[in-house]
Parts: sequence; structure tokens; C-alpha cells
Amino acid sequence: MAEPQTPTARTPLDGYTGPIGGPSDAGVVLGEVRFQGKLNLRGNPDDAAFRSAVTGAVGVEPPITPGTVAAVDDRAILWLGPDEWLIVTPTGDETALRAALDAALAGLRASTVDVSDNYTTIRIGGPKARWVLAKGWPVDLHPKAFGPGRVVQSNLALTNVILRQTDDAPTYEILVRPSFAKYLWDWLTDASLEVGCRIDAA
Amino acid sequence: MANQSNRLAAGGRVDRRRPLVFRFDGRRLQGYAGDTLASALLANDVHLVGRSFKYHRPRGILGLGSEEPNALIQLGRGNRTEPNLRATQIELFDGLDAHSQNRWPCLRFDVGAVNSAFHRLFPAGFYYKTFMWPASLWSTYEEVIRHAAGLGRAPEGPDPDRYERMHAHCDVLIAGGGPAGLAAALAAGRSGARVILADEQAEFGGSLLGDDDVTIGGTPAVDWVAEVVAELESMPEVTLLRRATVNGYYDHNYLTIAERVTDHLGVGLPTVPRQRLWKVRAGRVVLATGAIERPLVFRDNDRPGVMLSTAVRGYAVRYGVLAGRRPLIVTGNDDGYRTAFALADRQARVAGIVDLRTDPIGPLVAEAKNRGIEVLAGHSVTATHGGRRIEAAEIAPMTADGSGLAGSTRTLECDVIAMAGGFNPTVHLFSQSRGKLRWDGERAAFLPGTSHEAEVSVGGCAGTSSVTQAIKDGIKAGLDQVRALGHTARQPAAPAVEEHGQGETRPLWLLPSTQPVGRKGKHFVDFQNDVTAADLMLATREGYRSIEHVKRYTTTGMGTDQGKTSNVNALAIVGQSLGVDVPAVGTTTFRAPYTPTTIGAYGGRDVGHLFAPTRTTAMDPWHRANGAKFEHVGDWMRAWYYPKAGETFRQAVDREVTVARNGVALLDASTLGKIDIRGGDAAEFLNRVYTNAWAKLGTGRCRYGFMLKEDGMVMDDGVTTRLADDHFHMTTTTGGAARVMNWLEEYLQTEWPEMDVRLTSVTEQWAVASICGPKCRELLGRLCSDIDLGNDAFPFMAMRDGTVAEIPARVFRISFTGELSFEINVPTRYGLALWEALMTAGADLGITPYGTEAMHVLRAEKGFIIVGQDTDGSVTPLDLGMDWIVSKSKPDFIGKRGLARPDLHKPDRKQLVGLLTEDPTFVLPEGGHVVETVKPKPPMAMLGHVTSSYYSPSAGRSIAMALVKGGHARKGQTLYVPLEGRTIPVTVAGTVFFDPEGSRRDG
Amino acid sequence: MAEAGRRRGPTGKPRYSILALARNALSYHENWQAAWRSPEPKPSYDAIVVGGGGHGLATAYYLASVHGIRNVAVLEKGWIGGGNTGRNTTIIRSNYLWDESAAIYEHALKLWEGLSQELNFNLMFSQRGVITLAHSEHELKEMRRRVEAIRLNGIDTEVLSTADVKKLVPIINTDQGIRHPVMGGFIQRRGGTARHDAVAWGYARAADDLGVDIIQNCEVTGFLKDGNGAIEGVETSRGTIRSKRIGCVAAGHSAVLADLAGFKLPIQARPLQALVSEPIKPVIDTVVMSNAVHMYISQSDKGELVLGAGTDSYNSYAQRGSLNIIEHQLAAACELYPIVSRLRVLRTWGGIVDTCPDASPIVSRTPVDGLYFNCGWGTGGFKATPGSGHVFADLMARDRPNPVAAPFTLERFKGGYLIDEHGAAGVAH
Amino acid sequence: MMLIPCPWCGPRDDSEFAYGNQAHIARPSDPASTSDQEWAEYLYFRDNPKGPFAERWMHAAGCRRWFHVVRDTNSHVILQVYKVGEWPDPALGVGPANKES
Ligand SMILES: Cc1cc2nc3c(=O)[nH]c(=O)nc-3n(C[C@H](O)[C@H](O)[C@H](O)COP(=O)(O)OP(=O)(O)OC[C@H]3O[C@@H](n4cnc5c(N)ncnc54)[C@H](O)[C@@H]3O)c2cc1C
Ligand SMILES: NC(=O)c1ccc[n+]([C@@H]2O[C@H](COP(=O)([O-])OP(=O)(O)OC[C@H]3O[C@@H](n4cnc5c(N)ncnc54)[C@H](O)[C@@H]3O)[C@@H](O)[C@H]2O)c1
Ligand SMILES: Cc1cc2nc3c(=O)[nH]c(=O)nc-3n(C[C@H](O)[C@H](O)[C@H](O)COP(=O)(O)O)c2cc1C
Ligand SMILES: [Zn+2]
Repeated sequence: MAEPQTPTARTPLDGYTGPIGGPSDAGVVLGEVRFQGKLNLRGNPDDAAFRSAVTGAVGVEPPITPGTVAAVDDRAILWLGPDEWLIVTPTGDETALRAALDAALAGLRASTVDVSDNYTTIRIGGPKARWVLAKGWPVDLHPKAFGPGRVVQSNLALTNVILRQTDDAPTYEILVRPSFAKYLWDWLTDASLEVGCRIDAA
Repeated sequence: MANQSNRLAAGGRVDRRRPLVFRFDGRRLQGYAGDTLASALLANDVHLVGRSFKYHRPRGILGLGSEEPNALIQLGRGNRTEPNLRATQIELFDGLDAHSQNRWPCLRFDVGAVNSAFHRLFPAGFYYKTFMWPASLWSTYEEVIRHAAGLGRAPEGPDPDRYERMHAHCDVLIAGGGPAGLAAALAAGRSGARVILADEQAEFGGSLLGDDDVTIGGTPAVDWVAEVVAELESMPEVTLLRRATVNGYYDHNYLTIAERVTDHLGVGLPTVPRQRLWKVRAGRVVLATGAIERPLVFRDNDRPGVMLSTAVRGYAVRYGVLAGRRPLIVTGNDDGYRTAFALADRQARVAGIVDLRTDPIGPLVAEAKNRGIEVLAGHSVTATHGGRRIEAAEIAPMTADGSGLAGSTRTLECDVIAMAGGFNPTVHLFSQSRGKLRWDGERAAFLPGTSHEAEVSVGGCAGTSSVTQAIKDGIKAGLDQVRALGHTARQPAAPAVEEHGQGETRPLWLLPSTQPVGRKGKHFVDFQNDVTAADLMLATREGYRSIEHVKRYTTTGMGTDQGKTSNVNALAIVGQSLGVDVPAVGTTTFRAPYTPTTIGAYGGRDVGHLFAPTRTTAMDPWHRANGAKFEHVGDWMRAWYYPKAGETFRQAVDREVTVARNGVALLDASTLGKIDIRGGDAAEFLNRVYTNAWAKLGTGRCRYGFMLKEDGMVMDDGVTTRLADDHFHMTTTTGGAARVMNWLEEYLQTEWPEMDVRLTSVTEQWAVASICGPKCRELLGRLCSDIDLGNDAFPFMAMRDGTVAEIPARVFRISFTGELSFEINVPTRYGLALWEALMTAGADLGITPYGTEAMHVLRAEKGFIIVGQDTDGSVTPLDLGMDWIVSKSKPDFIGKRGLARPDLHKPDRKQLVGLLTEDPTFVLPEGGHVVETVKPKPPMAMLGHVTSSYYSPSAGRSIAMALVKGGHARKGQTLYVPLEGRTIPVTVAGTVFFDPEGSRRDG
Repeated sequence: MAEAGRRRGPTGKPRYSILALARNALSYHENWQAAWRSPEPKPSYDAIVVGGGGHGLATAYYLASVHGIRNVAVLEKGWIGGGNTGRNTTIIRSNYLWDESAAIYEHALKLWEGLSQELNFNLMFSQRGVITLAHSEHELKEMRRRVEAIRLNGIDTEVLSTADVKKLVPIINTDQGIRHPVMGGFIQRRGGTARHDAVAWGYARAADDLGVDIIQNCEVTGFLKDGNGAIEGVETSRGTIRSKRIGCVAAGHSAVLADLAGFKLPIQARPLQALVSEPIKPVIDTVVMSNAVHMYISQSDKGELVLGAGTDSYNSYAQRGSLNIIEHQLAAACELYPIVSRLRVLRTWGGIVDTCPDASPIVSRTPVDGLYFNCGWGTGGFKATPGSGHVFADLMARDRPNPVAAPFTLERFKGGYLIDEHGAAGVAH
Repeated sequence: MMLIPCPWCGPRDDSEFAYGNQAHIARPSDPASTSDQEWAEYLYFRDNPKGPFAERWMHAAGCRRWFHVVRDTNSHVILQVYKVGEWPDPALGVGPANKES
């Protein structure tokens, strides 16, 4: 994934996460996902024109089942509310995608806002990921209740986040506002103490 | 080292290959792995373990587990010491260091025991009746009372250990792992459901661990336990929690479990929590918490060695410890006989079985006779003898109704008394869940009645007294609960159980004695709080007739055991005293936690650097690297000022202000709230939420707005910009960001859902650097070539898109300082890059970063208010003299009607004015109050207070703003700010102290 | 109050004293009289007080002792003192921000001083001082505003440095590196605590002594009005009781009663939780409150640490709240007082508090003639008990507001002159 | 800790929600024509029953939508959950029944 070069773009956890590495048998693996394109999408899901406009522009149909993610290739649409979604797309893609969406949505009661920098993403995986998250996460992540393709918003410790499971390993991506990222990182590493933690380039 | 003189040669679940050394009050003693401190002390024939709370009477171990009221121990030392632990729950570890409590100088000779001599002056509630004269001496009395009270000592310093919390979800949570709970877990677990089974003890098995006369499937019950536990352990969806007390039952099947993770190891581990508080949301709950045996209330029933019958038996069977060689059994049911036989089988010489029942019959009674144990039917214990240990009991036959004596007393020597008063089902959790109890006269116990939650009680806690039944009911409950949740489950076969029945129980709440209660000796009901039957009777006599009054007046049931052994006895005695039956007395309220739980476990890891999030901006690394001092604004850390070497606070702020007025200065304004507003009705929406008019604002133009609450009071302010016809960018105060966002959403969703408006919080999408000062246009020009920065092309209160330092930016020409100023918004990832570029490009212009303090001074010089500082939720725009921002022509906006209320137009309202001190160097303290007439001393009538006050380098004098009653009409008046030690005369002025013509904002 | 220490009731109950204790000890305490009678309700009274909490009992006592109105009944649906009086954290102080509040709470504090003697019941009123902490520059400024207002109202107050706080509260964490460092505070030395139950019992005994009927297990279930809509009596679970002068002092149940009387109050009932630790030897000698770290702590004479914080957010009559409130409060306790994390919570509970939009009480006439309400004390009315009873008795006796109580009318919600004590109430109490 | 069923996200702990008090209090359509007393009632006076209560909640930590709940304030039992624009079950006897508005 190409990173924006000049001028220097930084993530909230740049220089904060410590060096990459750690025990190979660590219970969790943590890393920051550097720069994703993110668009907040609002619109009426009952409006077929809206759905097809979005599907046309994004290539992904906006999910209408609460708590689900629809993804095609490297684009995903996360359900956030009955008329609200988050589109996640590779960095650099968001500007063009937004332009395309705005064009497609013209005349509808719908809109997009670029929120690529309004969140950063922390990835947590490993056999003990669920155990560690449960220390501060009130929502059930048991495979019977949650899994890949699902997204949920709640409070993780003392922050509000969007959490999405990306695979069965399990791996989760946590979208957190940048100003809270250091706190959340500290919290996660602290909660991992018991099971061991490896830092990964995400 | 003592030699475990009471340890039996064999038997019990302790590991004799692992001897452990421990200390009690400095004495080195030995026990085995698997012991509790209590069993190890008894093994060493130590019965005296503490002194009672009020009378300092010698006390021993009463029970076997969490019900223990007496044996409270101070464990460990220094920062790791813990007071009030029950010896019966402390698992022995090598090097354990325990101390008795509530005694001085030592346990055997306790000075406090003089209280015992004056005990007659200390009936229940005595302190309400005395220590009143002379009034001035109360604080002295209180000091003495406080030091005499309290049990153990707090740790000396910060706790070195970790505590964690853990959320969990399950289909079925089972509290208690005795036969009932194990059976339920098995039945539920086999369906594949998610099951949590928690027991407060180190091992599962419950009462079966302490009984050796029960077989299940033909083998000892403990073998069945081991099999079941092994099967449960093999089930992936079953979580077994040992040393885990289900301690709270909250709404909607939310329960907490306090797990003691490392306590039994005796050492804290750096990475592992010492304790963990589980917070479980359960689909269904099975309560299988068993029953707690009742002590009997007879004269001087508190001597060390007087114990619960199941405890005496449990020490023998489970720990291989004979608490005494000459036990006397006092029983109201068959269970006491089982204890007698268990002890007799272990070489004890049973002194006799005092059976409260007049005519006990059944196989156990017959067996006692066969064994040659004397059964004293229909007898009472009328007195006990002994000091630090029970030595003998006096017994006498009772009248048929048990209210008096029917014969002469006789003395039986004994070194232990085992009391079997019947069982109280452990209904604590059931009650916490708001289930309704019902009194069962036959069992003489409160049983679970109507459930409030999706829950069922089984086994001992439901009043079952047989293992057979407990297992059957457990299986049924396990199945029912998982089936109710839609799981398919097959019924496991109930194993065949051989056991003794419990026979009939005679509930005799207060054993008769040779003298009326209260005259001689003490009949203890609540051992820990030294509450006697006489105290309970006194309370009812004095009019404290509600059981809640009795509890509070006598403190019965209010100790650290919360009356686990005493409450039902107390209710019954109160009932007798009032002449009503037990259900008419009712119970007191059961509350969490079931057993005391560390404060640390509830707090978890929300301590130290994780106590609260600290929010930082993209530029924060620069501020840190460059020596900024910070201030907390809400959750944010904001740069407050940037001192240079040797500078004071004031010097630094003066310098920053001066540069902002004369050169170019730079502020990190990223924390301002930002809301993206889209939709065809966006302008109309702003019209409704702001006090001024928005419809005509041109694209690319900005406007300052006031938001009021419906009551007309100022709520927030900020600048909002029209980006397109249907698109606005709103800013809010830093502290108000979340509140405003929620407020606007609420109106949209609930009042005006028809409006075409969509809000998105973009506070953190944008990092904001605000540059100000006459040279700031020059600076911006160096970094930005695609915006014409000239006054005409880019006027005040306008916005332009462009590129600054090669970064895509939104630039706003707005000013909170009165100077020429640009607010540069860039995506957060570039915030630091922008800041660095500005600092580099402005170096030769003398660019200076300024912090929030200089920002405050700069705005105050111009009379700009800060919501929350110059307002406090009771201030209207009119009070602020800002009538101009309140539209007269708009038919409605939020706050318009509120603002029209009569009290908001009174001339004597507090209004914002400027204050000038006579001495221009004197800076009034913010919060100082303004008076019209100074009195020699308070009280004096206040007119209001100073809201903002600074030294203004630009005005060359101190400046202040204040909210003053009728202030707008007082311009020119001299008022006073009386401070401690001196009074400052001030002149009322306008609120603009610098550049009143506003000539500087265009540069 | 002038007759402090005299028993003046017609029943002539013997006084409490150490001598009385000694005398009764000789007869094995078998001859103590009931502190109050348990009479059957009479068909009518000169005045009825609904609610047998501290405020209601104090009202009845002052009706009898100050205004000579002795044919009074206190109707209590459960047991006296069983509402918030019996479940509060007992903080007493008068250092409020606004003049109106300062006046009423100071009125109460002056009555507290000497109340044990007046009632001849040891209320264990302990003027051990109440400290309020400041944890940021912002809080220091707020504090200065409050302190100056308090001082100029003639109420005792003293600013404390961090070092002063540490000296008074050695177990507090004054590390300046923590998230909410203790940056100072202020103390009202005349503030403190009292034994909550004793307040109810002491007033009950003294009121009973003056002839007041204290009737427990008597729930008011309706109001009787005459043809003009004026009050005539109440329906209760123990039958109809008539009176033309009725005062409701039902704290958490005020809205329920107002509903029965046919009007609404600007009151919401919210759970407020509190808890105690196991008793330990003294570790903290004052009351300490903190807004930013949102909890307050004191230690009872019996040795428990008594801790509280803020209300739950939702309406409830359940006398219980949600666990997260307790978790935050106890994390705060560990943060500020690191030694407490090994101590154990003994018992948690909740009360129902009657919260007003401006966090100030209502002591007022109502739309129904002859019916008065005293409510809205919310999270902080224990401290007001004597003052509230005193001014409410005055209002009931004379049907015109006592000057101290006048600002606290229902009318203020119409005109808009609220007495917004949210800041000063903060964590309340 | 109550379990509040968000109509969109499903049941969640009460700590995820913001409380909005009595439901179905419409802002007067013409505030200017209200009396001071009426405005005071709109601002401050709310029902506060002991028993079933139609109230508003917002799923603050989740989907951020406001919705309605009928909850027994004495037992905390949740009797009905419905969206903005919908009405409580008349059988519950809590204020406005399904009506035009
Ligand atoms: C946890 C907690 C902590 C607190 N901490 C403090 C503190 O530290 N300092 C402080 O100053 N204040 C504190 N408060 C507030 C304080 O407790 C109350 O403001 C005060 O006790 C109210 O007293 P009261 O007599 O008005 O109410 P209550 O004591 O509640 O009395 C009202 C009585 O009315 C009765 N009643 C209700 N309805 C009826 C009816 N229909 N018929 C008959 N009787 C009825 C009730 O049963 C009750 O006994 C706290 C409150 C709580 C819950
Ligand atoms: N009710 C009676 O009259 C009575 C009397 C005596 C014995 N019993 C016996 O009790 C047995 C019934 O079996 P049972 O399984 O119901 O009870 P049990 O006593 O065998 O087991 C209960 C278990 O629950 C645990 N426990 C209690 N409270 C807990 C809590 N809050 N959190 C975690 N664990 C907790 C205890 O540590 C114990 O292990 C039978 O053997 C019966 O003979 C009943
Ligand atoms: C200041 C204060 C101190 C208390 N101390 C104790 C105590 O030492 N032991 C105890 O069991 N309860 C104590 N309580 C709590 C009461 O037992 C009880 O929980 C409270 O009065 C609420 O009543 P309820 O739980 O019966 O609803 C105390 C309460 C207060 C207000
Ligand atoms: Zn939701």
C-alpha cells in the first residue's frame, strides 16, 4: 500500500508502539494499520436509487443488516446505523471514490464525508485476542455471536470504537479516534501482559 | 514448632507430603498443602484466634467457609497486608504470616477486655444515650470510640498487585459447585451450551468434600465429584472457575464473580492479576449455593471451641483435623448425629448428644445408642465454662414447649461444642436478584419463592436436604435452562446415592437458661458485632420494632459476615419478642457483594496511567519536544504556554501575547469541535439552533453563532462556515464538542426528523493551526500560493480551499484575538507537518507558538467571552451584552421562548462588565466577588464575581471581566473586591480593553 | 432551641444520660421506655406530615416545639428513616455557591450544632471537616469563586494547598504526575458527618414526646379535597385521615404523591448508590470530596469507609443502580487513595433521590390549598435536615414562605430564576 | 446493569446508552404563543411514575439512534421497545396511544 510521501504524513501511533517483534508464542499480536481511506456515508437504505448509486460507485452494496460488513476486494462498507455506513478503502482511493459517490448521489437525500483521518485502526489478533478484548469490551465476540463480516460499535475500556472482525484467526480491526489511540494502545498492551504480546507491522 | 497435635494420622484432602510453615501472631506453626489457615490452626490446637468487636471476648473458629463471623485475621505485612480475612477461607501457603485482630497488646492478654467488665453499661445503642454532656467533649469521646472501633489495619502504602475485570457471556451461569451445581453443569454442558460454573472454594464438591458418609454410584461421593469435574473440564464451552465467588446479582441476569487468582500462592505475580472481577451476562442462571448451618443461641455460646456441627465434621473429614477430643453435640436435627459419628470414628470421645427434640427417633438416633453415645433428648445448654477455650457445658431438660427448664442442670466436660441448629438456605443471590422469599414453616427456613429473573435455585439453597434430590434437581435445572434457550439436550442418568436423611428439625431459637435472658451471661446471636438476644429484646422494647430498625439499632447482621449465621436467629428472636411469627418480621435486604470483595477488583485496571484517557493532538509531539507546559481541558492535553529557559509563567505569557500582537504567533487549535452539516435544510437547521440568522450567509463565508438551551441560557458558541449551498462546517468549543453533537442529533432525530440534514463529527479529521499577528499574512503567503490572501480577495470571516505547505487545506479567516488571523485546517495526518512547516517558514519573522493562556489573554483584551468561564449555565446573551447576536425577526430558535421569560429580563440580573483596578499592576483573582459596600467583616451582600482576569501586555495594565448585578447600568461606578486581608476598589467599565475600533483584524 | 436539654413533652419521658444508663443497668435494661409510641391513627389532625424521613420528622418536631401545633401525625409508608435518611453518606456542610443555598444550608448547620443536646439523643454529629479537592487549573478557579462566595456569606472556609491536604489526609495520593493530580482544595471545618439513623430516631423521640403521632406502615394512597379544591385529608393504607394542613416530605416518592394530588413536579427520581468497606482502624479523619475524580469518602465512627459518587442516569424507584457506577467510583478511590485497593467492599446499596433541574430543593405551597411540598433535595439533603424541617414547619404553620425558604418556590420554574447548584453540587452532597 | 434492546443493534448494557427521559413530549410548535407556565412545563415538568414509563434512550456508544422504551421504573423490566415515530402499546397504559401526530 503506497503511503503518502510529501509532506510527511503521520499516524497517531507513529513512534509510539515500540519496535516490531516479541515472543512468537504471544497470546496477541498488535499493530497499527497505517492510513486507510474512510468515508462516512449517509442515506436512506429504503431508497433503491440510493442503494444502486452506492453499489455502482463503490462496487459494494451497502449492508442493511445491522452489525454487518459488505466487502468486495479491498473495499468494505460497514454498517454504523440505520442510515449510516463507513466505507473503508485503500488509502489514496478515498478522494476519487468520494467524488464518484457524490456524483452518483446527486439529488438524493444522501451524502459522504471524508473521515479518513477521524479514526486510526489498531489490529489485534492471536489466540488470546478475544480474552484480552473482553477485559474492556462488553459485547459478546464468541463465534456463536460474532465473526468475520461483522462490525460493532461500543466502548472498549474508556474509549468509543468501531470493531470489525476480519478473519477467523481471529483478527479484529479497531477503529479509534486518533486522540484516543495512545490511550487505547496503552490499555491493550497492559491487558495483554498476562498472555504476552507481539507487535507487528500491520 | 508445634506438632499438629490435632491432626489425625490419616485422612482428609490435605497433602501430607507437602508440609508448610506459617506464623500466627509470631508463632511458627506447621500445616499441609490443602489446609486453610483455620484447619491448620485447629490442627495445632489453636482455638483462640481473635477478640470480639465490642466486649473483646475471646473468640475461636465457628465455621468452615465464608460464613465465618469470628476468626478474622490480619494477613501479611506492609503494603500487602490485608485486614479482616476469614481464617476459614485463607488457603495455607508457605511463609503465611497471620495476626489476630482487635486486641492489645496481645491476644491472650487484651486490655480492651475491660469492656467486658463494664458490659452492662454497653447495651445496644448505648452511645445514642450518652456522651452528650458537655457538648464540647464529644469530639474527644469520638476519638476514643473511633480508635476502639474498626477491626484490622489498612495496608501502609500503595498496593503492588494488579486487579482486572473481565466481561463474559454465557447461556447458563451456575453459582455453586456442590452436587446440585455439578449436576446442573453436567446436564447443561453436555448440550454444548456455554456454561460457567463458579465456586468460591478451591475445589468443587461443596458439602460432599466434608462428608464421608455419602456414596454416589457405590463409591465415595468425592470420586463422583472428580469424575464430573473431569468431564466438565473436557468440554470446550464450559468454563470452570474456582476460588470464584458469585458476589453480585444485578438487573437482567448480569452477575459478578470475584475470582481470587493468585491469593493462595501467597505472592503476587507481576503479570497476572491477583484478583479478577468477572461481569457475566447470562441467558439463564442456576443458583446452587447450598445452605449455611445455624448456630444455637444459648448462654455464653461464644467461647472458643463452640463451633458449627458441619464445621467440626468438615475439619475432621476434609482436613483430617480433630477440633477436640471430647466433643459435645447440641443438635436440633439428625445432622448433629452425623458429626458425632464422624468424630467417634476418629477416636474422639463424644461427651454426649444434646438433642433439642423431645423425642428424637430414626436410624441415626438408634445408631447413637448402639455406639454407646449418650443422647440427652429435650435438653438445653444452660451455660458454658471456660476462658480461652470451652471446658464444659451445663445442660438441663426443657419444658415441652422449649420455653423453660424442667429439671436440674448437670455439667458435661467437653473441649468442643458442635452446634447443629438446622440450615438456612443460601438465598442471598436469589434475593439480590429481587426474587421473593417465602417462609417454610416445616423446614423453618426462608426459601426461594417467586423468581424475578430467568433463574432457578436448586439443592441446599432451595431447601433440599438430600444429595439425591440435589443431584436430581440439578440435572433438571441444567436441562430446563438450556432447553429454554433452544439447545437440545439429553437427560443424564441420575446416579444412585446412599446417604443419611436429616430427619426432622426442631427450630428452637433461644435455648432456655436458668435465668431470664439478659440477667446472666450473654446469648450471642451476631458473634461478630457482639449482639445478644437481650440486645434484640431491648431494641423491640424501646420501640425499634421493624426488623430494619432492630438491625440498625443493634447492628445485628451488619458485620463483615453480613449475618450469614445470625440473621435468621435474630429474626426469630425479634418475632418472639414482638409476639409475631418469622414471616411477619420479614428479612432485611440482601445486598451485593455476597462476601466482601476488594475495592481493587471493582476498579480493575482503570488506575494510574489508565485512569482516564488523555487526548492529544497531532502536534502534541512537537509541544512536548519543545518544552510546553500543558493544561487539561476536558480530556484533552493542551499546550498552556511555552516557557523559555528562566522564564516565569507570566513572562512567557506576556511574551507570547506580545508576539501575537506585533509579529506572528501560532496556536494549536485542533481540539475545537467540528461538525460537518449536509443537506437541503442545513441552513434552516442552523437558523433553528443558533440565535442569529443563517439563511443569507454566502458560500465561503463564516459567521459566529450562539447556541442556547431551551431555557434561554448560553450553551455553546462557535464559528460556522458555508461550504456550499447545502453544506456547512460548524465549530464548537473544545469542551462542548460532544455535547453539541448529541444535542443537534437529538433535535434532528426526535423533533425534526423531516429535515434534510445530516451531521458527521469531524473533530479529529482536521488538525488546526491558527496563526495570528500582523505578519501572519506574510507567513502564510510563503507557504500558500493558490489562495489570494489579500483583504479583498479573502476578507475577514471567509474561508478558502487551497494548499498550504503542499498540504490540502481549508483556511478560515477568523480571529479570536482581534489580530489578523488565519485558521489552517489540514487532515490530521499532516497536522505535525503543517506545524513544522509554519515554524520553519516563520523563523525569520520571529514566529512564536502560543498556548491556551496567551489565547485567553488575547481574547479577553478584546472582550471575547469563553463559554463556561464567563458563563455558567445561568447566563443569557443579554446578560453578556450581546443582544446583537439574538435575532428579533426569526419567529423561533432554540432558546427564544425561554429567553422571553420575565425573570430573564430583570434589571438586577448579573451582567458581564469590565473591571479596572486602581492599581494597574494588580491582577484580580478570578472568582473574587464584587460588592457595593464593604463591611468590616462578612457577611456582606455580593453583586457577582470576576470571571476572567489577566495582566494585559497590550493594554499595559490588568484587565478583568465580571458578572455583576445590574452591571450594564453601573459603568463608571466604583465597586470593591474584598479579598482576604485587603479590599480592591475597581471601576466598572466596558469589556473591550484593546483596539476597541477593531482596526487590527485586517492586518 | 432555647430550652435545649429540657424534656418538655407531656409524656415526660426520662432523659438519656450516662446516669440513666447506669441506673438501667441495675435493672438489666428491662425498664427502658419506647423511644416513640406506635399509636393508631386518629381520624383527624391539625397537621399531617407525609413521610417519616429526617425532614418529615424534623418538620413535625418543629411544628410542635416552635409553633405549638402538637396534634400532628407523621405518616410513614414503611419504617421511619428507611428512605434516604437511612441510606445516605451523611455529609454535612453549608459551603454552597449561591446566596440562597448558603442561607438555607447554613441555617441547618447552625441547628445541627447543639441538636444532640436539644433532642437529648446523641446524633454523633462530628465536625471533622469537609474537604473539596481541585484537580486542575480550571477547578482551582471554580474553587476560588466558591470560596470567595462562601467567605463573604460569613461561612467558614479555608483554602488548602496540596501539602495542607496531604497533612489532613495522609493516605491521599498527591503525586503531581497522575491524571488528576490534587492541586489544592478547601475545607469547611464546621462540616462533617452525623449518624444518619439517629437523626430520624432522635427527632421521632422528641416529636413523640411533644405529642406527635408517628404512624409507620401507613402509606398515603390519595388526597381528599373539598369543594374549593383545598386539601382535606389523605387516604392511607390504614384508612382516611383528615387535616386541612398537609406537608409532603417524601423525597424519592414526591412525584408519586404529586401525581396523586393532581399536579406535576419538576422532579425526577434517580438511583443514587453508596457503599461501605469492611471496618478498619481509622485512616481518614475528614470527609473528602472530589469532582474530577468523582467520588467522596469518609470513615464512620465504626470504622467503615463510606463512599459515594453520582446518580445513575435513568429514572428508577428500585433503590438499586448499575454496576458501572460502582466500578468508576472504586477506580477513583484506588487512584486517589492507593491503600484502599486491598480493602474490601462490604455492602452496596441505592436510594432514590428526587432531582430538580437546578439541583436545588422545592419548599413551597402547591396548586392545592393547604398542601405543601418539601422535596427536590436530591443527592444532598441530609445536611439540610434540621433547617429544612424548621423552615417547612414555619411555612405550614403560617401559610407564607419563611424568608430563608422563599427562593425555593415552585414558581421559580415559571419565571426562570433558578438556583443552579450543579457546579457546587458537583458530585453532590 | 440493565440490558437494553436497541431496535437496531440488539440488546446491550445500559452503560452504552444515554437517557432521554419521558418520551412523546413534543416541542410546542409555536413557542411564542405558549404561556410562561406552559413553557415551564415543557422545560421542566415530566411524568415520573413508579411503574411502566415510556421513555427515550439513545444508543450513544453504538448506532447513535434515539428510540423509545417502556420500562417499569420499579422492577426495571422492559415491556416494549419501539422507534421514534411509533407509539406504545395501549395495553401498557403509558401515555399517548397510537395516534396521528
Ligand atoms: C446514597 C445516597 C447518599 C447521599 N449522601 C448524602 C450526603 O452525603 N449528604 C447529604 O446531605 N445528603 C445526601 N443524600 C441525600 C439525602 O439522603 C436526602 O436528601 C435526605 O435524606 C432526604 O431526607 P427526607 O427526610 O426528605 O427523605 P427520606 O428519608 O427519603 O424520607 C421520605 C420518606 O417518605 C416516605 N414516603 C414516601 N412515599 C410515601 C407515602 N405515599 N406515604 C407515606 N410515606 C411515604 C418514605 O418511605 C420515606 O421514609 C444522599 C442520598 C443517597 C440516596
Ligand atoms: N438445605 C439443607 O437443609 C441442607 C442441610 C445440610 C446439608 N445439605 C446438603 O447440601 C447438599 C446440597 O448440595 P448443594 O450442591 O445444594 O450444596 P453444597 O453446600 O454442597 O454446595 C454449595 C456450593 O456453593 C458454593 N457457594 C455458595 N455460595 C456461593 C457463591 N456466592 N459463589 C460461589 N460459590 C458459592 C459453596 O462453596 C459450595 O461449594 C446436599 O448434600 C445436602 O445434604 C443441605
Ligand atoms: C453511613 C452508613 C454506614 C453504614 N454502615 C454499614 C455497616 O457497617 N454494615 C452494614 O451492613 N451496612 C452498613 N450500612 C448500609 C445499611 O446496611 C443499608 O444497606 C442501607 O441503610 C440501605 O438499606 P438497604 O440496604 O436495607 O436498602 C451503612 C449505611 C450508611 C448510610
Ligand atoms: Zn444501536
